[in-house]
Amino acid sequence: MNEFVKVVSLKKYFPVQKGALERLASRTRDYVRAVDGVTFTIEKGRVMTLAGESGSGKTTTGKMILRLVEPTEGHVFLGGTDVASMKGETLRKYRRRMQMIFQDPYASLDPRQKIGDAVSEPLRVHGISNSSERRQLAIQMLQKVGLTPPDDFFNLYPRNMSGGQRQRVAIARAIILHPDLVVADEPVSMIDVSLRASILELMLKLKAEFDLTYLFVTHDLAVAKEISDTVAIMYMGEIVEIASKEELYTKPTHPYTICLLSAVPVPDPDNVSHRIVPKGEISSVVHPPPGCRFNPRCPFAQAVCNEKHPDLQEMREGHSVACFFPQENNGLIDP
Amino acid sequence: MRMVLTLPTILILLTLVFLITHVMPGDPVRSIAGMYAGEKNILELRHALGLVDDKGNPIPLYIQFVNYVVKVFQGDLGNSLIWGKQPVMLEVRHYLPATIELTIWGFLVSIAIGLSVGVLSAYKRGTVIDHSLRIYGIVAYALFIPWIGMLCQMVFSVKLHLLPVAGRIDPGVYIDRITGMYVLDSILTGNWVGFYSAIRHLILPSLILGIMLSGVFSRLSRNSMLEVLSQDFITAIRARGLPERVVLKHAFKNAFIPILTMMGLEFAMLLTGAMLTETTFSWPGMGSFLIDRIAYRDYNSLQGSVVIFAIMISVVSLIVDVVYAFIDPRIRF
Amino acid sequence: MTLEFSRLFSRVLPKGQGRGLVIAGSAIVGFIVFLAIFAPFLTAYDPTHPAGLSMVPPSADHPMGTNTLGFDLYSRMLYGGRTILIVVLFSTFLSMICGMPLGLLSGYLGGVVDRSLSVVMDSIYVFPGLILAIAMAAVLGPGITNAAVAIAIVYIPTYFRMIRGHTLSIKEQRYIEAVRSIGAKTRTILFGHILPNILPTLIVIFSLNVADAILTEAGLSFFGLSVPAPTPDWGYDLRAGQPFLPSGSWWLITFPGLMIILLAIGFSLLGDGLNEMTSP
Amino acid sequence: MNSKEVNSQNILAIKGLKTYYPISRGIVKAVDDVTLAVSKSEFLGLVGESGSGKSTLGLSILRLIPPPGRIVEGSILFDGSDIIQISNAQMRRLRGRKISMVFQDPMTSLDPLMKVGDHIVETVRWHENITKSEAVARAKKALDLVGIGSERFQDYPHQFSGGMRQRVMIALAICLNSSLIIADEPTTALDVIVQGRVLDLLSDLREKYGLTLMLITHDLAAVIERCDNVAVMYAGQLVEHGTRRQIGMDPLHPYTQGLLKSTPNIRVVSSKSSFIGGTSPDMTNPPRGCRFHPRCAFAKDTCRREVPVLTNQNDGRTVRCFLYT
Repeated sequence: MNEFVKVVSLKKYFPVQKGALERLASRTRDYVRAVDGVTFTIEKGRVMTLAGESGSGKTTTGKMILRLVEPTEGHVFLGGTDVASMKGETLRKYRRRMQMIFQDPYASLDPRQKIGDAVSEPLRVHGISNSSERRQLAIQMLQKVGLTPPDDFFNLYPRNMSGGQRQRVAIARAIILHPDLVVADEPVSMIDVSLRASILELMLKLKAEFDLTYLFVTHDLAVAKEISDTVAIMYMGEIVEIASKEELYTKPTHPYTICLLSAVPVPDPDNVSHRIVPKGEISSVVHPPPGCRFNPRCPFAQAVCNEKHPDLQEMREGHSVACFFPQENNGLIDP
Repeated sequence: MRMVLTLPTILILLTLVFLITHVMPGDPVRSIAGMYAGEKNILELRHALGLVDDKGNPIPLYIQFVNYVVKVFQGDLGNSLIWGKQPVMLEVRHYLPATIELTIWGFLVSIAIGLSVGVLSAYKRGTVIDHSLRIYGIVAYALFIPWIGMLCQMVFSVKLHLLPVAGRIDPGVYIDRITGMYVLDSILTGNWVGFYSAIRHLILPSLILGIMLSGVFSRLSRNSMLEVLSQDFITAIRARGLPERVVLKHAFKNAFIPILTMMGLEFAMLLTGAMLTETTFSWPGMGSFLIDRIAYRDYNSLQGSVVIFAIMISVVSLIVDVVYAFIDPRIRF
Repeated sequence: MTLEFSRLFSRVLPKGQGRGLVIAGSAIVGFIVFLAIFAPFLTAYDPTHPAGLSMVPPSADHPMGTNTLGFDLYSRMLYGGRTILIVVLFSTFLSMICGMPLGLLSGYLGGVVDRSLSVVMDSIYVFPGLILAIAMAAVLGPGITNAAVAIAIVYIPTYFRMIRGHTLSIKEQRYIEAVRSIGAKTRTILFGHILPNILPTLIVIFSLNVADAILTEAGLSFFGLSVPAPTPDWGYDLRAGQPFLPSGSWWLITFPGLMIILLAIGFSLLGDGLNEMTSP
Repeated sequence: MNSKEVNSQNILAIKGLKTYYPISRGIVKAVDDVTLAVSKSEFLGLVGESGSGKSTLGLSILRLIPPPGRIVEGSILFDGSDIIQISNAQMRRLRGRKISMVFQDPMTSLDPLMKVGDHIVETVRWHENITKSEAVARAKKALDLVGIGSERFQDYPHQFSGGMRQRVMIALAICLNSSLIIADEPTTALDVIVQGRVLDLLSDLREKYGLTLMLITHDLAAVIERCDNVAVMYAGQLVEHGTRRQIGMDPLHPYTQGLLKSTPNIRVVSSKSSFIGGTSPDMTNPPRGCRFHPRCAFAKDTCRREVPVLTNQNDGRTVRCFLYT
């Protein structure tokens, strides 16, 4: 199997901020286990999606892979090199091979930087070519992301552009270095629905042209369906199910995945949803429940779920699930 | 929580005071004693300043510092270098109540004016009322206290003879000392002649001090109110049909929190103002004491009064933190 | 910085909230600066020598009267503007030069450096500024440099805190993370992205800070702790006039005080107006 | 259900409503000629993207347009009387008692310094002359109804999750038996499972109390799934109004068609959603003629020159498009 990106038991624990008296009262530090042992691989040229609700650790995982958040533990191999152990200048230089597209195009561009400078900045940072060549490359890139005529856009400031256009700038900026891996964190969640598909289409077009590999991070399973090859579902810092897109959307087996999929609204008046709703609210990430983290809320939980922690196990080729009682043939989706 | 910071704050300020008086260029002893002082006087002075030990050997700087800090924490601010060489702490006990009395009244005036101006200004945002009130805030803060004080003395005291020119009490009126704050003491002792005299002396200084600081409060409370008024929950309250006075009540409670958290700073401004007010109105408080002793290069008194100011600031910050924790349910100790 | 200024002016001056404030503030400040700079052309008198009889009320010859030593008050007001502007601008530049880099680094680096610097700065910040300046000036002795240093130390924490807070909030912005993600060096992030976004605020702080420093300088000078007499200085002249208040010599105190608060109001208006423009 | 019919069943009837915001560069016509009716116990979904004016429409109904914005024209008949004409005091009596609102961000819609129970008590006591203990009982009942539990009466907002706070907002909206609830993106800030549960709660409340709901959202899928009727807004105007089936199966207006095709359907794994070309409209300078024409595949010369009006179709829906006149 081609393991272009390999993430091995990645963890991130954030220390909990406490009041002064609390800190005096107890010696032990509590941690938020934002990401707690995540392992997966992405093949070259594929789109892998991390999906989950807020607090599932999906964004933190994406940022750890790019070393924008320091991992507490674990490895990230990109083409065989361990990114997680890189330091200082080595890491900084290596960043040209992995880039990020951020969620909020209104916040991810410096308001005082012209569009052209923003797109060519990665080249400048890595000392690639001279300034007139960089200008040319940036203009080409603006053209490629559909901001035409590029010369007009070159001198604009972000405040003069719409959300969709800004996101195209962010994409141009991420791709101009021809990176190997691009992590896209909710790239369309702030974009109008009627324009979302155009951004996703652009991302796929650029993937083919520049031979990119994507890690797509989203809370929106409907959007994930549009772009992914493989989808991993995260819950409380762990991957609970991972499968190809077709498998996951038609044969979800983890109770949480089923709950999540059944909650997504469907724009079809004839659709009859069998909603499966988990009990209660998400458990404390500081003191996670024993056993399976989903067990207090799981409609299918049994005694063992409260005692033992299920590991991610392959049910069949390319479909793994972390559950003692995977629900097959749940009747959720009509074949 | 800030509470834990009270101790370091005092320590840092002590260090600062120590640095100012011990490490700054120049030989303070020479400048205090004058060029022609005899060696014996100089040695005495060095001893009084804690620079040399009993035998006249120089004490290393860091030990001087430790001695100094230990003494401060024991409540010993050293002896004054002039006039009977009294312990500074004793003098502080004499002057401090006057400052506290002045600042309390000034504070009440500034809160009353400042908050109403700020709240009204924010509520009437963009109107002529708002613009005029904002100009009031700017002008009030820029009113250099000695100047406005003197003008008031000239008009109300010299010309109109309405109020006393300066001081805390009329000559010949005595108030038995309990707290040292005349208004309070005269009430406690039922001394209404003293009360009347004390109040009359308080009016100008406390009004002027309060008006100056109301400039700060009006600006703070306007910004804070504007911030709160733009929040969703205010619209939500209006959407529930509650009247504007309830909207204002909610807004004000929330807007008060940032004002409260900055109270330490506001108190510092109050003390700055009090210092100028005291010297303008010959008010015998810490400010007047400090300025008097500077003229005589009485470094121990200078150091001592600065330490007292630092402790006052820290105590106020501590009180503010406790009050804050009570008001805001989101804060836990 | 001049670029930033002109951009601000051209962009927002035609309309907007702060316009009136900025115009009024600039007019007042400009007027006093003009008087100070062209003082020799505006008066024939030497501010440090008797120019006539003492205690003369305002007249055609002495538009603001003379003081106890017979010095012409008008010329003292003009030259006094020089003194206060030099001390105040020198000191605020000094505090900016010390406070800004410290705030920038402290906010960007975080950790122990940030915590210890913040505790120290906060402690100085909450201490009454004038009292601190008085204590320092008393030890240092009078003089333009000494007064400026004493005032500068008071305001270092102001810059530190403002710049640190601003850096912290900008640091959390996505675009800084985005710049980090393309592999930019710390230097590029600090000077290429954080600093340009702080500049407008810095101008606002500077302007408001000058207003405050004017009152502090006036305070020092009032207590005779700024420049040594007979150098003309507004606060000193105000103090010198106080004993003659009961005798009705109103001009001795009216004009020095008026100059002080005019200049302070001017810078406050300017700062407030700019503040309104930069934060819509 | 016939959506456009104006009859005695209508609890709310908006006619020719225009709400404008003056800004330095001109006038934003946030709501520009909207006509819409809601009948008793109806769930109406009001769908639109950013700049469509859907939130402004919601605030207009409560007359909560922040100044200098204002309603410049039109009428809003609520229970038969025009609420644009009534006095401020009369309007206040309606707000919260007859018409309630649930806001988008539950994290900021409650006073952080006030216990959640006291929010309800304060509202109830202002509108109805009852004793404190009666009001407390009412508040506890409302909290029970929305599934929070009366035992959390004494808790402060920060002790609740986003979903729970939205339930508090719903409790506030129903505590006086409002006849109409306007919910502005009530689930946008929530996770998908919590979204479903909040919408389930609203459906339950309709079953029990005959609640009328105007659900303002950008999510066409949710509206088709949950509402009886759907109204679609684009650039300040209503472009189509029909039943969920009409909008979900066979939309008429090119924008509605495009929006439906842009909305992914997770039940059909192989399908790909498409997009509408062009960019979102600039509301300070909207296109002349039909506001959608620059993005419309069917645009003719007429569309560039003239403004289409809302017309009734034979199947009961209304459309603003020259294709159907």
